[in-house]
Amino acid sequence: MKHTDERSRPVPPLPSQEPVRLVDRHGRRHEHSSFTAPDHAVLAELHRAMVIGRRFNQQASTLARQGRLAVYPSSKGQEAAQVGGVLALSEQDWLFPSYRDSVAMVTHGVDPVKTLTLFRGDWHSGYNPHHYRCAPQCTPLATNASHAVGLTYAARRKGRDVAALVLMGDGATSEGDAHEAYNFAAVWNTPVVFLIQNNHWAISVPVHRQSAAPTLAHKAVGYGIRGYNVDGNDAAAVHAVVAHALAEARAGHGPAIVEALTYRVDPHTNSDAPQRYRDPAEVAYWSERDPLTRLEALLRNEQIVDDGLLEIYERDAERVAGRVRERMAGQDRLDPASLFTDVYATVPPSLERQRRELAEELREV
Amino acid sequence: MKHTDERSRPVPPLPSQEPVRLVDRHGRRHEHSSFTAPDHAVLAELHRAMVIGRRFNQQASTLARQGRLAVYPSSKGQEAAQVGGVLALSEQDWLFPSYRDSVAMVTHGVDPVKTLTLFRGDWHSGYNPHHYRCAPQCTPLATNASHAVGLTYAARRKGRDVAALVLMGDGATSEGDAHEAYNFAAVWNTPVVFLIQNNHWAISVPVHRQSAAPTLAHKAVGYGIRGYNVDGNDAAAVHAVVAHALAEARAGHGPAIVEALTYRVDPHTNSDAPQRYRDPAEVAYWSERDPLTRLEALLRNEQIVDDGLLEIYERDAERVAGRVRERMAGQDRLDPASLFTDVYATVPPSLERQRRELAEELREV
Amino acid sequence: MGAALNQALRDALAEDPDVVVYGEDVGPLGGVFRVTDDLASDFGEERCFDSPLAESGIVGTAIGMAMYGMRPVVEMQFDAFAYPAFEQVVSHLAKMRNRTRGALTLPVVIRIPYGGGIGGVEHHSDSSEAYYTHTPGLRVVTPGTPADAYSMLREAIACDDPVVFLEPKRRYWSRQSVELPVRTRPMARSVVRRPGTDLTLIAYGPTVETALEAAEQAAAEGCEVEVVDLRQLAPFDDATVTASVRRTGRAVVVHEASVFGGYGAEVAARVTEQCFHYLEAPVLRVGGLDVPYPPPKLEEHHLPGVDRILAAVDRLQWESQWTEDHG
Amino acid sequence: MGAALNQALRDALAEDPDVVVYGEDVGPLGGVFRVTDDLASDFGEERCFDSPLAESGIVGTAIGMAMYGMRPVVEMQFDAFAYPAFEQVVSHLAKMRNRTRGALTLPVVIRIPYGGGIGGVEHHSDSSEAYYTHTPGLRVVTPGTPADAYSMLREAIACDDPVVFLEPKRRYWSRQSVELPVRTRPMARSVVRRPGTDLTLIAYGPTVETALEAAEQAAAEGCEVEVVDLRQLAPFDDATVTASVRRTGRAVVVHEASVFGGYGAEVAARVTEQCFHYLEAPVLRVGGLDVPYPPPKLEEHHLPGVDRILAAVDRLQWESQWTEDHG
Ligand SMILES: Cc1ncc(C[n+]2csc(CCOP(=O)(O)OP(=O)(O)O)c2C)c(N)n1
Ligand SMILES: Cc1ncc(C[n+]2csc(CCOP(=O)(O)OP(=O)(O)O)c2C)c(N)n1
Ligand SMILES: [Mg+2]
Ligand SMILES: [Mg+2]
Repeated sequence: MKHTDERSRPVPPLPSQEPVRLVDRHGRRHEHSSFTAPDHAVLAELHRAMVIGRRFNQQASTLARQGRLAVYPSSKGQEAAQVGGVLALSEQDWLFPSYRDSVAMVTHGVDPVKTLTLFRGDWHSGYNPHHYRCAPQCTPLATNASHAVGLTYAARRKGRDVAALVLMGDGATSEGDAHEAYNFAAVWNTPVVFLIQNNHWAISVPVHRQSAAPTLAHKAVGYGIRGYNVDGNDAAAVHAVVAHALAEARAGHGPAIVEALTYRVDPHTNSDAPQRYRDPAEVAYWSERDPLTRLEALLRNEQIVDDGLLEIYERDAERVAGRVRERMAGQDRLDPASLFTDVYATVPPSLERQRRELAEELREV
Repeated sequence: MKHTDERSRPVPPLPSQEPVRLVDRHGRRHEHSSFTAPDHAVLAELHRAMVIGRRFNQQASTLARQGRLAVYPSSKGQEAAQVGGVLALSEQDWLFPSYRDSVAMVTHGVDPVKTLTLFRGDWHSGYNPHHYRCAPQCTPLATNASHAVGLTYAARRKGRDVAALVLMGDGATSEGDAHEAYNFAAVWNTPVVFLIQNNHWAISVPVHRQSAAPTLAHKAVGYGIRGYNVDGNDAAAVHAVVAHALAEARAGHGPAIVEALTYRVDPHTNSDAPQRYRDPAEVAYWSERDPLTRLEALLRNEQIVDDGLLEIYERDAERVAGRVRERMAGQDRLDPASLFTDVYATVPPSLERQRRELAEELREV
Repeated sequence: MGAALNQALRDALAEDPDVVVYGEDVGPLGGVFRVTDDLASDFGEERCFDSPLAESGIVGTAIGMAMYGMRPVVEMQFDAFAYPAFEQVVSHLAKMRNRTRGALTLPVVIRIPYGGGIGGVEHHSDSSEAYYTHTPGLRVVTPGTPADAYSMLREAIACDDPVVFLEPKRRYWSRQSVELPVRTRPMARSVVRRPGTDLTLIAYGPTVETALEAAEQAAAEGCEVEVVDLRQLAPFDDATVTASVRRTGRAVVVHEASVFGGYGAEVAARVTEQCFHYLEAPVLRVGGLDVPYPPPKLEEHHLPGVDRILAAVDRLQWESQWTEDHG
Repeated sequence: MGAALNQALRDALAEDPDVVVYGEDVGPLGGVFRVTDDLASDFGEERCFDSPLAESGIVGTAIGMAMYGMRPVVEMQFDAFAYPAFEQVVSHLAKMRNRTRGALTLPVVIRIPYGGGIGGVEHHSDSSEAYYTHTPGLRVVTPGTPADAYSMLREAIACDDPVVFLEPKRRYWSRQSVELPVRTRPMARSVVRRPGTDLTLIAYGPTVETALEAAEQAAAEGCEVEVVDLRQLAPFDDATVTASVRRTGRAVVVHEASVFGGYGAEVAARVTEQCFHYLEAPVLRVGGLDVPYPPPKLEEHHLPGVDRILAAVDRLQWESQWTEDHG
């Protein structure tokens, strides 16, 4: 009988509380029984993306300080989690970022300037999501997670092999929407990996005030899916674990929750006051575990890259930063009439009237 | 450092997938390594409450069929879960029932007639929650779970030792509100036991379409709290497990999720059409596992009760049913003016105007 | 009108493989109102199926499906049970096209059985249209007749905008017979359901039938009432209503929701702006009391019935008198 | 006004041990707008603390606390982030007293920084008052001055009804100085902020200051505008407004929310009902466009500024002219 069979679902393997680590903080390889580091080319690519990401974070933070961006939520310190997760995606896969995931987006291929449209205040979302297979940056926490479930469900229905990576913060896991998305993904068995960047803080609220769980990855148990803990400052480990989870998911073995333990080194945004809630010693502790230093050490130790290549990475990063700077120096002409287009498929008469009125107002000024 | 300590929270013991059972379906005691059946007096009391509950379910279903109740969601088959849970409460504890938990409420001491006010359509909630330490029956699924967390939090702040039992269905666990309540309870460490009556169906939707979890009790892991599986048709086991969970919770060891595996034998409500979605064989299967038969067999086997006492229980049940019948036969005078009182602490002028207008309308008729 | 809605879903499923119908109990049970009756068995459970019980998740996944080219039609079991999805509806569904400058269109239909009059216990009779109509980016429609139920649901499913499709649940069993398929006027346009010269009764959804009854009774007393059925509440094309009120000079808006801050306020304010110099009296609103929806045994006092409408009609005639005497 | 709100919370915490303040980041950080600055350190984290990040849970637990005699004051970090709590607000908070015939009273205050004008990115500038004012059982209030911010918040916390306390976030930094504590008029009453004879400007929250500026400019051009600050939006005591409009014969309502289905519709409809025969022209509404709240660089076109208000004032004068010529 069905109702008895249901009870025989196996308990998925519990996530180990010890995060998967493949490279230690001194850049030495670390053995792991289940995961192996990606090959040299990928390791180099991870590092290159982090170098660009770090520079992008710096540049955007500077622009925010200068008032050229309305706001910028920096992910300095979290580059490994973002880059490691995104580079594990296949070409056809989608990314569902939050506001803190500009580096992930840039790595995923979104035009760096367009990732900043939201923060510059020109428009809400600056790019065509279909073009980049990247959903709009999401501000209402945890709300885009169910979109990823729906999108991958639709793709499967249309016979396409599309998986999705959802990026969310530790704080976002407290929202009901996170729960509903995990559950829908599990019940519908859609290929989604939920990558929780546990950066220890939700603005000023420490993670132990969000959850009493052994780890956030343990939430997976309650949905009958797999959970993984990974050292979020080890790009190789994040890549290996997310790649594995994506492969499992697309093979039909279910979605997964991956918790990447990392740290937000910068303030929440440029208008935050972290001295009010956290000890500078904590920042220092984590700065010693910087994801870039670590991977660079490995790459140098093992001669995967040399000074020349590292310089090229730096130059690539500078070019991205320069392009962003240039574009932000100017002022785009924003047409107020654009407020009325794209509210509906066609502009309804009532809005047409408002458009005319606004045009008249502006003529009068 | 705090952020590293946080990771060392222990994994709570996993719920066993085998539900705790203390009395088998033939009324024989069943050994369990951690739980023991309550004493004779409690066993007798459990049975008495179930006899009354069963009769109450029948009576209310009849009244609904006769159109004297607008609707009645019967819990026939679930009496052990409700009675077992409620009788484990201490005198000062609160109950947070859903619409299906009339039997729990009656057992908790709420006037049986007043539990039906909602279903009769006279008013939304028929009793003073403070008087019975029983929140209003809750229709929007999972929404009263966080109320229990807040209430027990407030009680602790006021120095009172109050725990709460929240009753919810398998379907309700899919709602974001269930998640948020579990999480708040865990983080605030409030003495709440969430008793999930997994009756296999959420109206027409089977539980395997709600969740892919090994058991619903496994959800506890993701909140860092304890989960228990219990045979929901074994009143002794439900009582033992809920009593244990309550004791742990009030001792400060955290809230718990208890999944009671049971079955809704009647339709969802009197207007449901179960033949559309479930196999009658399933109902037959569960009817053989009836909670009343089972406990009665034990009580008789062990001579805890005799025919005389059982007859008294039946008479008590008849008296409750008779009282309900009588009160439902009449028609209460409902004063339309009562629509306006208690919307606000005092009737605002705008409502006063509407009250006058309605009174005039009614005079004219 | 339940049968007409069922047929509309059926025809949409048959025509367009991208249409899917899901929600709570819409599969084998056919929904608690049986609007999706037999769809699961006839089209297979790939096309019509039960989802987990979580409204925010239902709307959220529908958004994701629509991002990938599907046309999901989801059901909220009752009006008040759509509130858990409010954030998804307001912050995503309504705004996605605008946020992305048209790159993402979300052809999602949210079907919501709404309103009272069926003896439902609390939380089963809310009229929530005002929450949605105040949210730019949503189309909010509600049919008043079975023919419109069919035609407007087809149009809603074909529409590239997200549509909140409010089904007046007490009209599910309406016996008005109708030949299907049928195509009525585009949903964006209001229609005059009954011509009249003395006063305009503005109604939508469940109150259309009530307004027509009231108009009949008023006619018996010599007052010719025009009844306008609004159909699409937002965006609102006020042309039909404005033309009518300019002719009749008097108007009453009727809805079930509480009057305060209700949709009728918008209609009254707008009609007044457009027709001020034609009005003989203020536009009146007849609707629910400003109280939580009452229990079944008291709901008759809340719902705007024929008598309450006629009282407003009378009052307006008296008011017009006043204008003639003092104006 | 931020400082006045902080002082109000401070004084309420000091006076009543049942008051607690919680929400996201209200503890050590003092809230993202610093309204709860230093409360956690001064009163201890038993009295002012950070909760998990889940708005429905925040309101739900506040309901439970209030059931047991506490007076929770919770903060939603921004307007749009209150939507996850919508079901708790509408289906429980607003209805609990009514459901239980007064046995349960819920003295909960939900503080919501609302409205635009601070260059916030999407979802950070919504004006959501219409959603709440249409929900019977809630008191919805919004202060327009620092003195009112203090006095009304104290009154809200002491009130036995649930109060949605809307804080006009762009006025947090208002430099108007005020001696605290202060007691202003009871929040249920509107006040005339500036007397005038020619026209009534009706405003609330963030638009009070804008309306006063517009009135100054109009005065320079010889038009004496009366400004009414509504303060408590629901339940609405229309006595002050009605008296004013009966005197001036012309009215304009100003708010930031989209005009369509906004709170201004209720005010316009109601004032018209009460004052029809005194009105020289229709009540006009000046508010946000019927579009999703724009990005920072375009928000100036959405927000009703002095110019847009003055244009409406002009139009009404022209309309009155029309009445005199043709009326
Ligand atoms: C639904 C919702 N509630 C509140 C907020 C306000 N808010 C923005 S960021 C933030 C903290 C998020 O923390 P976390 O999820 O850990 O992400 P992080 O910022 O650390 O990357 C809060 C409370 C929001 N954006 N959405
Ligand atoms: C928020 C919400 N959504 C939908 C409903 C409609 N509804 C009433 S009962 C029910 C099924 C509930 O199933 P379950 O939680 O298993 O409880 P049971 O009825 O089996 O006791 C549904 C969907 C509701 N009451 N509340
Ligand atoms: Mg975080
Ligand atoms: Mg169930």
